[in-house]
Amino acid sequence: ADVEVIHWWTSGGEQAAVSVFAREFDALGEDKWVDTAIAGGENARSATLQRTLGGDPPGAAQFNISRQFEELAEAGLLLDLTPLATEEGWKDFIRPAAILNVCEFEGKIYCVPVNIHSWQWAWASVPAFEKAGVELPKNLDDFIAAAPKLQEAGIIPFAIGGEAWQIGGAMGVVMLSQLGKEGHEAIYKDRNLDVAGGPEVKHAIEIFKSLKGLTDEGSANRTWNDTTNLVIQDQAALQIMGDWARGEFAVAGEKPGVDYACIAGPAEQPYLDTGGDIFLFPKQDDPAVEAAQLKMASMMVNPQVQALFNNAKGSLPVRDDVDMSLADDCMKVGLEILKDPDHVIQGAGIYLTQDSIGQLDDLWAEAWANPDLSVEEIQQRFVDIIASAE
Amino acid sequence: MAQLATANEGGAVVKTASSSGRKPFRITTLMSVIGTLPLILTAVGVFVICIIYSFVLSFTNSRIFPAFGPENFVGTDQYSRLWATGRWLVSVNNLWFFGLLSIVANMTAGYLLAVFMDQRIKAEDWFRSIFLYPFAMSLVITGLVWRWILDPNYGIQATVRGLGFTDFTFAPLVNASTAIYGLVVAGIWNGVGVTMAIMLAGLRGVDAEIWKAAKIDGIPTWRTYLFIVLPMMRGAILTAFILQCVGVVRVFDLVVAMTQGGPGIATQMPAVFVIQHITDRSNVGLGMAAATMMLLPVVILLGVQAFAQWRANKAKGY
Amino acid sequence: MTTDTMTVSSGASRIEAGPRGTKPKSLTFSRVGIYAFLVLAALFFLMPLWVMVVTSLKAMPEIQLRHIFQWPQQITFEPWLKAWDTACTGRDCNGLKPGFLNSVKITVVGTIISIIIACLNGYALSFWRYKGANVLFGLLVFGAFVPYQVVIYPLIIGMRELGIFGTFPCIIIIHTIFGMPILTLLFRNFFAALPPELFKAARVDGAGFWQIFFQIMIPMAVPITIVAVILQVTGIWNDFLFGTVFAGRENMPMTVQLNNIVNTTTGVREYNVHMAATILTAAVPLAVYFISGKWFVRGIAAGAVKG
Amino acid sequence: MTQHSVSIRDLSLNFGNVKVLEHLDLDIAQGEFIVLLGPSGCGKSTLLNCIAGLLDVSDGQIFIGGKNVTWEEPKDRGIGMVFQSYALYPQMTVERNLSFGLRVAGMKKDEIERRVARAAEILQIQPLLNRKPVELSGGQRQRVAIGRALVRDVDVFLFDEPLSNLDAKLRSDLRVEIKRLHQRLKNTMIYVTHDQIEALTLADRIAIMKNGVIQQLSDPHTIYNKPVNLYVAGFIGSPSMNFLQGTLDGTTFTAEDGTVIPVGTYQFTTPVTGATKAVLGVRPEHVVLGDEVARMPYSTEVEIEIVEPMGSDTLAWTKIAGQAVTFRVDSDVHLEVGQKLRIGFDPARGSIFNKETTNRV
Amino acid sequence: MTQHSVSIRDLSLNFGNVKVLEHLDLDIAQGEFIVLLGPSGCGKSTLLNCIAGLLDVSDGQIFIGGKNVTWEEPKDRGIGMVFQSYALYPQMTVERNLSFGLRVAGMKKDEIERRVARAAEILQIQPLLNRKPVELSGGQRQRVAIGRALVRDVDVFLFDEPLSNLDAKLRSDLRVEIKRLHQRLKNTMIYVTHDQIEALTLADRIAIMKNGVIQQLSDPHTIYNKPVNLYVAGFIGSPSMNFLQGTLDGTTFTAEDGTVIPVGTYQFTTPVTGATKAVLGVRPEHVVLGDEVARMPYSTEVEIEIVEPMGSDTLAWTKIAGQAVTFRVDSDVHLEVGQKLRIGFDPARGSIFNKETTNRV
Ligand SMILES: Nc1ncnc2c1ncn2[C@@H]1O[C@H](COP(=O)(O)OP(=O)(O)OP(=O)(O)O)[C@@H](O)[C@H]1O
Ligand SMILES: Nc1ncnc2c1ncn2[C@@H]1O[C@H](COP(=O)(O)OP(=O)(O)OP(=O)(O)O)[C@@H](O)[C@H]1O
Ligand SMILES: [Mg+2]
Ligand SMILES: [Mg+2]
Repeated sequence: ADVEVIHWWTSGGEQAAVSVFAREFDALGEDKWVDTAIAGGENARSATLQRTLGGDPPGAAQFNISRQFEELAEAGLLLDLTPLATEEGWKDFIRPAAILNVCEFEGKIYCVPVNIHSWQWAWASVPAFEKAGVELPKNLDDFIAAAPKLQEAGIIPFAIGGEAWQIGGAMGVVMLSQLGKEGHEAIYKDRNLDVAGGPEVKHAIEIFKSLKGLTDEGSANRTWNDTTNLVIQDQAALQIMGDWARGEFAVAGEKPGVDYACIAGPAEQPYLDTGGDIFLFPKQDDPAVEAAQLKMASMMVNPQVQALFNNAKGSLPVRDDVDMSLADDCMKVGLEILKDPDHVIQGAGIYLTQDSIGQLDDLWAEAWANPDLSVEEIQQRFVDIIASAE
Repeated sequence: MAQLATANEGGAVVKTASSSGRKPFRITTLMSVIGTLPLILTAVGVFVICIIYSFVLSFTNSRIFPAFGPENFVGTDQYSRLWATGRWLVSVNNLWFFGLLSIVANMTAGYLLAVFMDQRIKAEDWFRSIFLYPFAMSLVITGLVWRWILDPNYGIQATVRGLGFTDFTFAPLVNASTAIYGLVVAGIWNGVGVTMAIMLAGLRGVDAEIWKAAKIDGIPTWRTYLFIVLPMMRGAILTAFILQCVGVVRVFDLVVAMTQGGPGIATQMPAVFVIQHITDRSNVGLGMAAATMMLLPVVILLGVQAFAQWRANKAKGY
Repeated sequence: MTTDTMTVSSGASRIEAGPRGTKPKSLTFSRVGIYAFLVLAALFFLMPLWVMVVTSLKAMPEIQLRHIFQWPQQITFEPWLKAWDTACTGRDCNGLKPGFLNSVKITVVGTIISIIIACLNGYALSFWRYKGANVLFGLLVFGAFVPYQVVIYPLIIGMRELGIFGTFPCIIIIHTIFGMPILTLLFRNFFAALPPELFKAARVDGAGFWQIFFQIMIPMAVPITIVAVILQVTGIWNDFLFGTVFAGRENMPMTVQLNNIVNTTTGVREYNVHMAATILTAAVPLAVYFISGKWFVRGIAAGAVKG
Repeated sequence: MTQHSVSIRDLSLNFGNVKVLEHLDLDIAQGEFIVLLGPSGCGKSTLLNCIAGLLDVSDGQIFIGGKNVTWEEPKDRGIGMVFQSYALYPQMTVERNLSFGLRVAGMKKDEIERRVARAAEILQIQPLLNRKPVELSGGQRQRVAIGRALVRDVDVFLFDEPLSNLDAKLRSDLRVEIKRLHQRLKNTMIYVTHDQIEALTLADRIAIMKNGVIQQLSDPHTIYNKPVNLYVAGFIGSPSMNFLQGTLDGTTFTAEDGTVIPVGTYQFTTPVTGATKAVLGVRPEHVVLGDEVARMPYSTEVEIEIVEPMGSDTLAWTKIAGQAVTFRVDSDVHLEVGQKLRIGFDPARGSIFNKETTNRV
Repeated sequence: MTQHSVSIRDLSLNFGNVKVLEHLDLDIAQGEFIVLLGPSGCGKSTLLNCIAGLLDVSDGQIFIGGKNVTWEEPKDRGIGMVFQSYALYPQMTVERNLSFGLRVAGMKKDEIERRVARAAEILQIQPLLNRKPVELSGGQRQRVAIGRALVRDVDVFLFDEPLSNLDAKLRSDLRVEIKRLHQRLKNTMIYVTHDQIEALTLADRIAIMKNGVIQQLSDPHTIYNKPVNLYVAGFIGSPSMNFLQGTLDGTTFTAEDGTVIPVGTYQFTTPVTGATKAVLGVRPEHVVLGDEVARMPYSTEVEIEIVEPMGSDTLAWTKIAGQAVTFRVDSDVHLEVGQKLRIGFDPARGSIFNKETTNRV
């Protein structure tokens, strides 16, 4: 049967990755992968939700790791993957374990994680730092200390695009670099307001505010890859961006360690969150389609497919036993960190509703754009959001 | 009246039946109702029901999907949260500011262009097409291109600096306090052609003799345009104004494509707020509360107008 | 030019000294000003198009130089071919091409149906007003102010109940609904400005609701129909939101592919391809504007200007 | 009842609260040419539209050909209608304009052709049949509009100011044509106009309307010479009737300044007792000068104030008893402003109205 | 040259290739009331607009008050103009309508007030000064429009069909008012109309135009009684002049059917030699019946075809020498369709035209 898949993988690299899935699925037999690409996660997710509501759901749909689909599961609109997962023993090989927990709702599994992306990376232009005569920073405090020299050398110290999600993401990274796993979980998971109002958060906000002074005036509305391009061209020294930025450097022919450096954390003690993409399978009337959906789910976690897919996508696989010989240095660092569960955290999106995440994004965006907001005020509002989060 | 009596010689006839009886149901009325069935369905079935639906939803804590369970009703919580949300307040302010500025600017520019187009110029067709074509472009594209042009590193600023004016600064989108002007410029670029066309049609509809009278009175052309002709174009102005209002209230694509509401939340708009909350932010209840608030001014305006009309009709005796 | 005949007589002309004939048209200051203003305005309006065209003709390395107003040093039509034919929009790498026919189909059918319905509405509201018709019309105009997204959920549910969600008729109905307020307003104003005698004459002639509509009113409504066509073609062609939700997979319009090309968030941004795709997508409404711009103004004069 | 072609009984029509027509009765005989004459806004068109069925009456009944048609559709009433703005269907040729109604009714093709040919022949518009209305002159358009009523082969023709949009010359030509048409077809015609020349020349009977009420319904001669009230007297006649304000006592009329005008020759319709405020009306063409003055019951010496030569006659403005009076003389008579001369008139040819009731006495 | 208020020399005007006016000359004396009369499209408004400076002439000169104003701005020509559509500024009160031009010219406040007050007094519009145009009747609007010309205190008034939008009654009232205004102000007036009654009653001299050429420029009496050509003869007079086609030989006119009409009493302007195709024109009011017939050089027995009572007179249609003829009789005379009677006329009061040149002989 035909299984229509909605996803937002429309760029060159993504397209290659999604083709792996499609090829492998088609190769399984009579079933067929029907591709519906809609650029922009927001657009694609909306389309999935709305079509599901309209009674014309796709056979499979890409989502981010988050609580966005809880309600779909609650409403019984999703195919229950538990029997398949039990049979194939997903719990045994998918790691870190947290990533599968995301798919669990009231004891049942409703989705398939297919890759891991982490936000906690800083990308530095090696020539830029050399030109300014400073060492590559190991943490953010180092970086801020080195910034004046970079500026003197005519280099933009900190590259960022002014879109809310870039700012929010970067702030999350700054925050985690200060809080560590414990603090992170205390705030988002346990809603500990003391920690939220504590000195680590305050320092994180201070760093965040000083980063603002290190950007260029073109940052407003700049897309993230245009921003990355500044680092590639050595006009800017450092960008905080998720591991997907690696693809940009690769395409530009840059070599890790020589032309650019990836700094996990950025901190001496780096933590990585386990964002990434998942697929869920809306319930269908046709049993043939349902069978095909299960086949597809199984295919997606298949080790060979995982290897091919993640190599193409430049992301980390969801299981250990895959061949990642093609991975570059940065990726290998990431894989290494992921092996230690103590350094793996769950993104805020797991603990908070999309609504609260959005409120945080708004807060960081406002704090970024409005220098008049004091650190105390920002922190107070942060505490308020955490307090009111569901 | 004596003459009338003679006209009435057949008075014996049905004179007693002074009433002509009930008006029979006309097949044409039925046809009219049938013919406007799509209208009825749309007006009642879509707009009324949808608005009521949205209104009811705004009292629930619906997240992704509309939820009407008794446990979902949360009273006016969404409204209190809405008005405590900084971003919403900024959005509302922005809408007024953006709306007023862009409508005024659009109408002014549209009228000005129309006036210049009215000077029996050569190549009128060309100019008209040039002013109109942006309307054919979707706002998404408009936003994208203007983002480029206003980008300090690519666009006008960079180009002028490249010419040697290294101090030249023109980057409205970068600054939270000026970004909204960037939106206005792009909005005008997109929509002023239609305003111009409407105004031009209005200008051409003005009685030629008014022009002659003004010339004989020795009234300078610009004063004639401003003080005599402009007040005569109520229909054209109203049409353009309504079109503008609809566009402003719904402004979404342009903001998303140009600034994504930034820098910070400086260019957030109510429509963006609503749409984000009912889609990605998964808080339909709050989104619907915001949508209801957006419709409020329109309801008030229409209500006032209907009331005024009702009063006027009553005074006239309809 | 003097003549010596000073007596009053008809026939012979006695031209005297001083100005005669047409006032010499020196290229006056104001004339120059008018053209200067118009040309400047035109440049302002053309600037984005210029940027788009120029960018679409450059190769990527040249774009990275960031001189967005500069004519390409080396013209390449590659981006155009790519945008049309080979750009990837997800797994399929067929460019904009596949959506084109869908867009045409949706636009043509949607425009025709929505205009017929709006025309019918305007006609009925002008000539066959039944009780409550004006209230209905008021509600409709009110609907013009509702952001689309607000009414999407109920519409989805409604379409689901009708069993046509995600089909071609569904997207047509949606476009008809959202085009209705403005179009109905246009047609109503147009018909209201027609002499009512025409309608009366037709009634005396025995024509009924439909006969008057089809045989008398539709042929008269050409000017305003052109305005409606222009507005509706632009609106439907540029729609993205309804296309993704209501059209169904087989009927996805071109804008979905354009969005996929332009709004991809990862990977290298091929601005030249983006611009080429943008121009290609806008080509149809642009053509409509350039061809019928003259009638647009006339049509507006016929219908929209009278309050 | 059957002898009446059109009968209107107790007709009322309101637009909302505005009463345009109130308790109006009117009977029109078979073949009669009735003209509805009145100032703008008096309800002429409204009445015509009610007869045609284009407006729903508020109360009352309408009979056409003896049949109660109050609630019939316009097409079933056996009427044809011609409008001021011609109301030709702009996108159809003349031939299709004429045949539209017949085709709508599903009439046979050869019958349609026959009728169109006949109408075209009557109206002399055969060469125009393939043109569109924009290609016609005003007069031609009006002829086509009449043709459209003609082909319907109906008993009653309704005209709503059919000639108002035409220039004077054409108007008088078409007026004659309509008169000829009526003589030839002999069907009932109801004709609305505010041009009194049209009314006087065309009508068998004229209905003078004011504020939705018929003031007088009579043949043109009576209307012109024996107007029933001040309104009709002032409305009909151009230049209009001269009115002298004064008091009537028996057979003497005393103008406001004391001038006495003997009105013994006047035929009173209602006996007047005692002194009554009255208005004496004299038509400009009934004022005489020269030899004839001697034969008039009343004459006086006046000074000419304005002279208006109108080609065939000349109009002079002067004062009698301190009140403005115009009189008409043959254009051969040479008058000058400031000239003094003697004029006179016979009250028997004038009209006297009670000032309060405004009715003729 | 200075004695002329307005002089037009060799004026030509083209719209592109269309020549509307060609080599037109016209001299208007100080204080004269000139009416431009002609059918629609003959160029009357165009000529007026040229004088006002609203159109750029193609060739020729225009003098106003002895000054060459060919290239002057309208406001500097010393003219005021009144339009058919009134052209009042709709959003301004009457007072501001009157004063707007003066205020724009920067005139002193008390002078403006004085002028407005004077104009309002002359036109009797004082109570209307604070109203807006929409609140005025047609006649009041037209008065305000005249007032706007009045306040400009100019020598020359231009009127472009100022009364065409009014109904008949108002038209004749305002006509008299304009006449009075002229008598009072004594300034030059140029008045465009296509209503011949207006032309005949108002004008000192009438210029009859056709296709941009002045056909005849004379006082109303001459125009009416001695038209210079067939065109003027047919254009002036309502009902229009009867034309009999025939041949003129010496003092005998032989109609086409052989009927002989002696025209010995006619005063020829140009001697005619030999038999010439000619047209004999007789005005309807110059046809007599009854006793007077005997005194006429020509009389014949005719049958009445149509009778049009027009209130003050009656128009009858018949045939003389097989050609249609109308004649006017007093309304007292009772005529019936089909009635036979004897009528006659005196060719001395008629006009004879050369059929080829169409000029009067
Ligand atoms: N649709 C309507 N709604 C309200 N009032 C109306 C309507 N139609 C006409 N009237 C009013 O009814 C009255 C009579 O109008 P009607 O058209 O019958 O006048 P009329 O005698 O034909 O005038 P005219 O000579 O200007 O045609 C007028 O006062 C007019 O304002
Ligand atoms: N702007 C113009 N362009 C081209 N032709 C014109 C223009 N204005 C007038 N004409 C033509 O010039 C001729 C004279 O027009 P004009 O308005 O002077 O006529 P008129 O005598 O005033 O007629 P009316 O009695 O209808 O007002 C007409 O044939 C008209 O078609
Ligand atoms: Mg009427
Ligand atoms: Mg004219």
